Amino acid sequence: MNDLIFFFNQVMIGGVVLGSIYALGAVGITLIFGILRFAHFAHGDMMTMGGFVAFVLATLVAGMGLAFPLPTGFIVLPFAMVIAAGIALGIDKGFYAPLRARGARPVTLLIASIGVTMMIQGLIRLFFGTSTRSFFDTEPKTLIRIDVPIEGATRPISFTEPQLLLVILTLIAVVALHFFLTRSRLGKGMRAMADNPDLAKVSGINTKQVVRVTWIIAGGLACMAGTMLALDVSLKPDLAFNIVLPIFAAAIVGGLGHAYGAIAGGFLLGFAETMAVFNWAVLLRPFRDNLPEWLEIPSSLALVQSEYKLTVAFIILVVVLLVRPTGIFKGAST
Amino acid sequence: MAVKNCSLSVERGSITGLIGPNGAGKSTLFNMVAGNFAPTSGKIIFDGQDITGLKPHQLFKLGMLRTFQIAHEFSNMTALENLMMVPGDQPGESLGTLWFRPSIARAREIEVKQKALDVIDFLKLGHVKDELAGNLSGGQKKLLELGRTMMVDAKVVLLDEVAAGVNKTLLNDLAANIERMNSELGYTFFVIEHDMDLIARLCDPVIVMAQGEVIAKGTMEELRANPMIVEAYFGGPVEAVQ
Amino acid sequence: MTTRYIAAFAGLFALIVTVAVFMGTPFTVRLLVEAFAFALIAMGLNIQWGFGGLFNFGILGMMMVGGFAVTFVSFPVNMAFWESDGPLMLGQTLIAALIGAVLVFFAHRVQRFGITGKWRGTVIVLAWFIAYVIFRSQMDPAATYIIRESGWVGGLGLPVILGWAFGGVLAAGIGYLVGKVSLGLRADYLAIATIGIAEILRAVIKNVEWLTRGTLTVSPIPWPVPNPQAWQSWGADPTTSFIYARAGYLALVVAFVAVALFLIHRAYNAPWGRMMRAIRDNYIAAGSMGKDVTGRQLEIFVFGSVLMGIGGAMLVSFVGIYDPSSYQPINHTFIIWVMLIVGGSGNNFGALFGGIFIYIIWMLSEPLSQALFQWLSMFSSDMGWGRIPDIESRSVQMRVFVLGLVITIALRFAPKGILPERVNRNG
Amino acid sequence: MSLVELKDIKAGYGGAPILNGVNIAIDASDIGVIVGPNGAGKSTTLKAIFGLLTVTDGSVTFAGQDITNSEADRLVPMGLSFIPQEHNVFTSMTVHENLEMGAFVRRDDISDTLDEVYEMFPDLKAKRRQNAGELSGGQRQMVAMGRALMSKPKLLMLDEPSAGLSPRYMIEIFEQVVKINRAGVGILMVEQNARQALAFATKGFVLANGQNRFTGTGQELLDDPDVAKSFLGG
Repeated sequence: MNDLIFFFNQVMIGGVVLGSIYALGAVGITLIFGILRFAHFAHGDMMTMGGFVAFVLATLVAGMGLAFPLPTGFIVLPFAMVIAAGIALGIDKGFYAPLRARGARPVTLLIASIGVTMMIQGLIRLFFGTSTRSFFDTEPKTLIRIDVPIEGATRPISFTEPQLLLVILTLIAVVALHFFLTRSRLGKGMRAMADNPDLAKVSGINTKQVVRVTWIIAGGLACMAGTMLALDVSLKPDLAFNIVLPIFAAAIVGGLGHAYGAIAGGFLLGFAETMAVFNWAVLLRPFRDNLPEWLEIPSSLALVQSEYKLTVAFIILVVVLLVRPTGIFKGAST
Repeated sequence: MAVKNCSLSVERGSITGLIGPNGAGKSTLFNMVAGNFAPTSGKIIFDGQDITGLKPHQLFKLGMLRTFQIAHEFSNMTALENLMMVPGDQPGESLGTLWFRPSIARAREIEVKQKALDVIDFLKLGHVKDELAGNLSGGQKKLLELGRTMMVDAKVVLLDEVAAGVNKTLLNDLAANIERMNSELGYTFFVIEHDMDLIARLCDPVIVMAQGEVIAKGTMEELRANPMIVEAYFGGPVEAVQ
Repeated sequence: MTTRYIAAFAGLFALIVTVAVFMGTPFTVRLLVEAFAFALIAMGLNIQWGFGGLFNFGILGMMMVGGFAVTFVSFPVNMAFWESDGPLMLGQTLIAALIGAVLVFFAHRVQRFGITGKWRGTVIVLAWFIAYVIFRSQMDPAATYIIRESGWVGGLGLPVILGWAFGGVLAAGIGYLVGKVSLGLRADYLAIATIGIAEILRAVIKNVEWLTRGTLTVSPIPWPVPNPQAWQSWGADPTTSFIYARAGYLALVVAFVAVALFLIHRAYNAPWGRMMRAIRDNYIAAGSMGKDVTGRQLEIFVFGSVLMGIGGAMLVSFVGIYDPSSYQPINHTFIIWVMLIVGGSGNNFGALFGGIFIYIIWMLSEPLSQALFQWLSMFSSDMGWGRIPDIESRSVQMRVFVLGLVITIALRFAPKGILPERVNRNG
Repeated sequence: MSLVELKDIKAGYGGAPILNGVNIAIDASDIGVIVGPNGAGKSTTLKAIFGLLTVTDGSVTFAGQDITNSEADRLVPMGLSFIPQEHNVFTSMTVHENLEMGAFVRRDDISDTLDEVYEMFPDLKAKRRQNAGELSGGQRQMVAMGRALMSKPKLLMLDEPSAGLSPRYMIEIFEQVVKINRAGVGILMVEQNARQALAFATKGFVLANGQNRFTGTGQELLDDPDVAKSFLGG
């Protein structure tokens, strides 16, 4: 029984947490792709930047001696999101808007976003150095343990408070975005622009406003994703750059432009990664005594070595691109 | 499914028209014949050879060429280059020849250029020959499309709404040229068109499609006399609204 | 237009002379060797992107493959490996891989036996899984054995130039496979797919310790021309020996670049280049005009990859060490894009210029930003605010920032680059 | 005072100017039709009115107000509406949502206008929940017209509404244009099917090389032997 709980903690919880992170990042990428028609590579570093903004705020708040029942990083999140949205608007105004005004192609914007990635990375390391930081230097990270009321189970199901908050927040964010896009006037205007920018303009939709709203939402979501990721693990300058590709993979697997698809893609990749590196021998061990002599369970039955964990996402990405490039949800439109 | 149970034939040396209401499946049919996508079932025979599922570039080698309803110009190349790229037997397209026997490539290039200049003159596009094709007007792009078909000696040319966006005076020139290519050079044309004057002038026979099926075939006079087709396709005269 | 070329290259020459005056000749020659190798890679990207419009963000993978190739070919033979059971076990692994490949091959053709749709998909997935298990069952013990008995497989001890050529060939092979699977994708998807494949390659090369020694690194890798030690044994003093040796290396690299430039330029200004631009502009129309779009795109992708592989190999044998973990997207993929965009995509001389120019900027930005930070730090301590903590590591990060700034500014103010693509106005 | 008036418009996409002094005046009761050879600047004229390219010289006035180089999101509330030639529906949105987008600038109740449009194009009502991308060319043109009418325009501009349509649909579209005009909406359209369009035009403009060549009523142009010879194909 303990082996099963171990499996649950490792694969199920691990997968949900990882999947939520991927989904939260992928929602932003999907949105930008839908409206502005380009793969915004700098989204990963906007996440990292959002994490650092929240970190600075949390440090300030902690410096004032305030204490909350929830992690301080989570409490300051709304404020950090506002700041991050502002920065996102600034980035657009400074680097992307002039290119769009000239009618640049999506690939040009993608290359520009790589320039932005490098600038954000440089600045973060310039100001914060290269060291790893934690939101929980001054307060404890609450661990939630649930005992399983089954005989023979001594291990509890365990996860942390930030992980729980992360999953809840992800679901809220994605559902809210979906309703915004399908029900609200502005949301429909955004979809119209995603569909046909010229016609949207001709219809009198203020496309500049739509773009602004897109960046506000994307910046806010990136900040949320970065902060929650930093709360779950720790804060470092290459926090999200390392996972920006799996996040793209999640967005593409789920179908670009599709808010719910981001969740599906994120969770699919999250589970795929945790399952691929899980040592399945653990689950076979209870049957050790019932097996015939010649069949010996190897000590490691993981599908791939843990060094290749991120590679799993890339392989799924490449396979999905080849077999079904529109993603499992047939995306490309919200 | 845009096209179903569709059987038709185009005779060698004819100018066959294809008309029908919007959504009848004409363009889908063209795209299948031209190899842009394969039919789910059925066969396409060209000159006695089964060409079902062949790629466009393979069909080009067999002598089939098409134009596009919405002009597909090479926008970052000059009008002249747009034509020069068309001929198939260009040794200069192989790296080996270029690097090791460049003189062969050069000799052929002179011929290709002369041919392209002739076509440009014919289309009265001489003043924009060095302009990027992307900067041409919609109608000029359509002319360029037609010009490409003149760059090679194709057996069959599929014309997808050449008249749309081309003014009538120029269209008369084009029609005359199509007729000349047909009678003197033996080109076969298969034409989708909504301009009934042009169809009436050029095409015999005319095939009518509706809802993915062929519903009639005959000369233009025969079709105009068919009340069912008049109802489904031609409608009443526009003067009626005045 | 010609004045623009003269001005650009004269400016570049002046910059190089200035660098030589301030940083010394040995440093400058080293800088130029690497700059020309990067220029060769930028020319490879120009073929793929500038001519063909193919979005390759997996340059890093091609460079790594080239580096591996030259390491494997030119490093001395490891007798411990050849005398052990290692070769035999690798042979078995190869057989296992072949069995797996055959299995997968037939699984992809099961529709001949009337298995279609979902069942065919299931069979294919199953076949891949079984092939993977068969392969791993032979590979894992072989890898463990080789690492235990002989460290790694070692090299072949062949001439370095052969290694460079093999780098080109291997990169061509990888380029062919990458192109074969991903060239049908739209531009931005292709970018993501190539990054993904490059990252897979990177993870594999980093972790197959038996073949590449992984993070343990391989050195010293021999030079194709006499190295400084050789010159010293012939009586040169250390500084001169470095200049002579590196100048020899530079001559070789420049010769390669010149030949490549000549060949590419001839191809580009011929019907070949015209056809490629046509495919880039509108592949549907190009297909209908008789051009084999898939085949030609593959040709161009492989052609570009060859140059990237050779460039990657040149860089590795020059530094003499193969360290898979030193490959980073920023230094090996993004910087090449900066070079091409700033130099002028679609223009071979633009790629050459951009490659050399940006590499010099990149290398100079380190000492320059360090100097700047030292000065700032002194200023702040003079003002009584104390020194800036860890200025060394922080100032290095400015390089990345500067690179990002350069590319965004270039895109905004000179989107076609310093030497833009030329329109062929007379056929 | 004309509803819309163009005075000596010069405009282009940055390179050589495409319009070199175009004069057009349309009243609310007019159906104006612009014809001319390829590259004459017909579509460009419509785009210039709608602020989709930069007017370098001359002025555009609408109902007495200067609207030269105004952005579309200001023009639509004023009562201008434009139907581009291609890509004129939101393919991933339903017919109903397409119409809603046409009324994007309106803050009042749009249900009456919706009913009017559905009455005008009964085909669309049946397909209101369908994505516009799934419709045939003629039906799309109807969605496009419906969308343009949702903003309750005073002036409707159409760029080759009959391009790619069968004669039957062409007649239907032209009939609707006339009907819309009778309801008090000024019409300005570009057409290649010049004879048919000029037949019901109250004002015709022949452009060539970015300049007015002939101006008159539709019938006058049809009767003019020079126009017929040079521009209507004899």
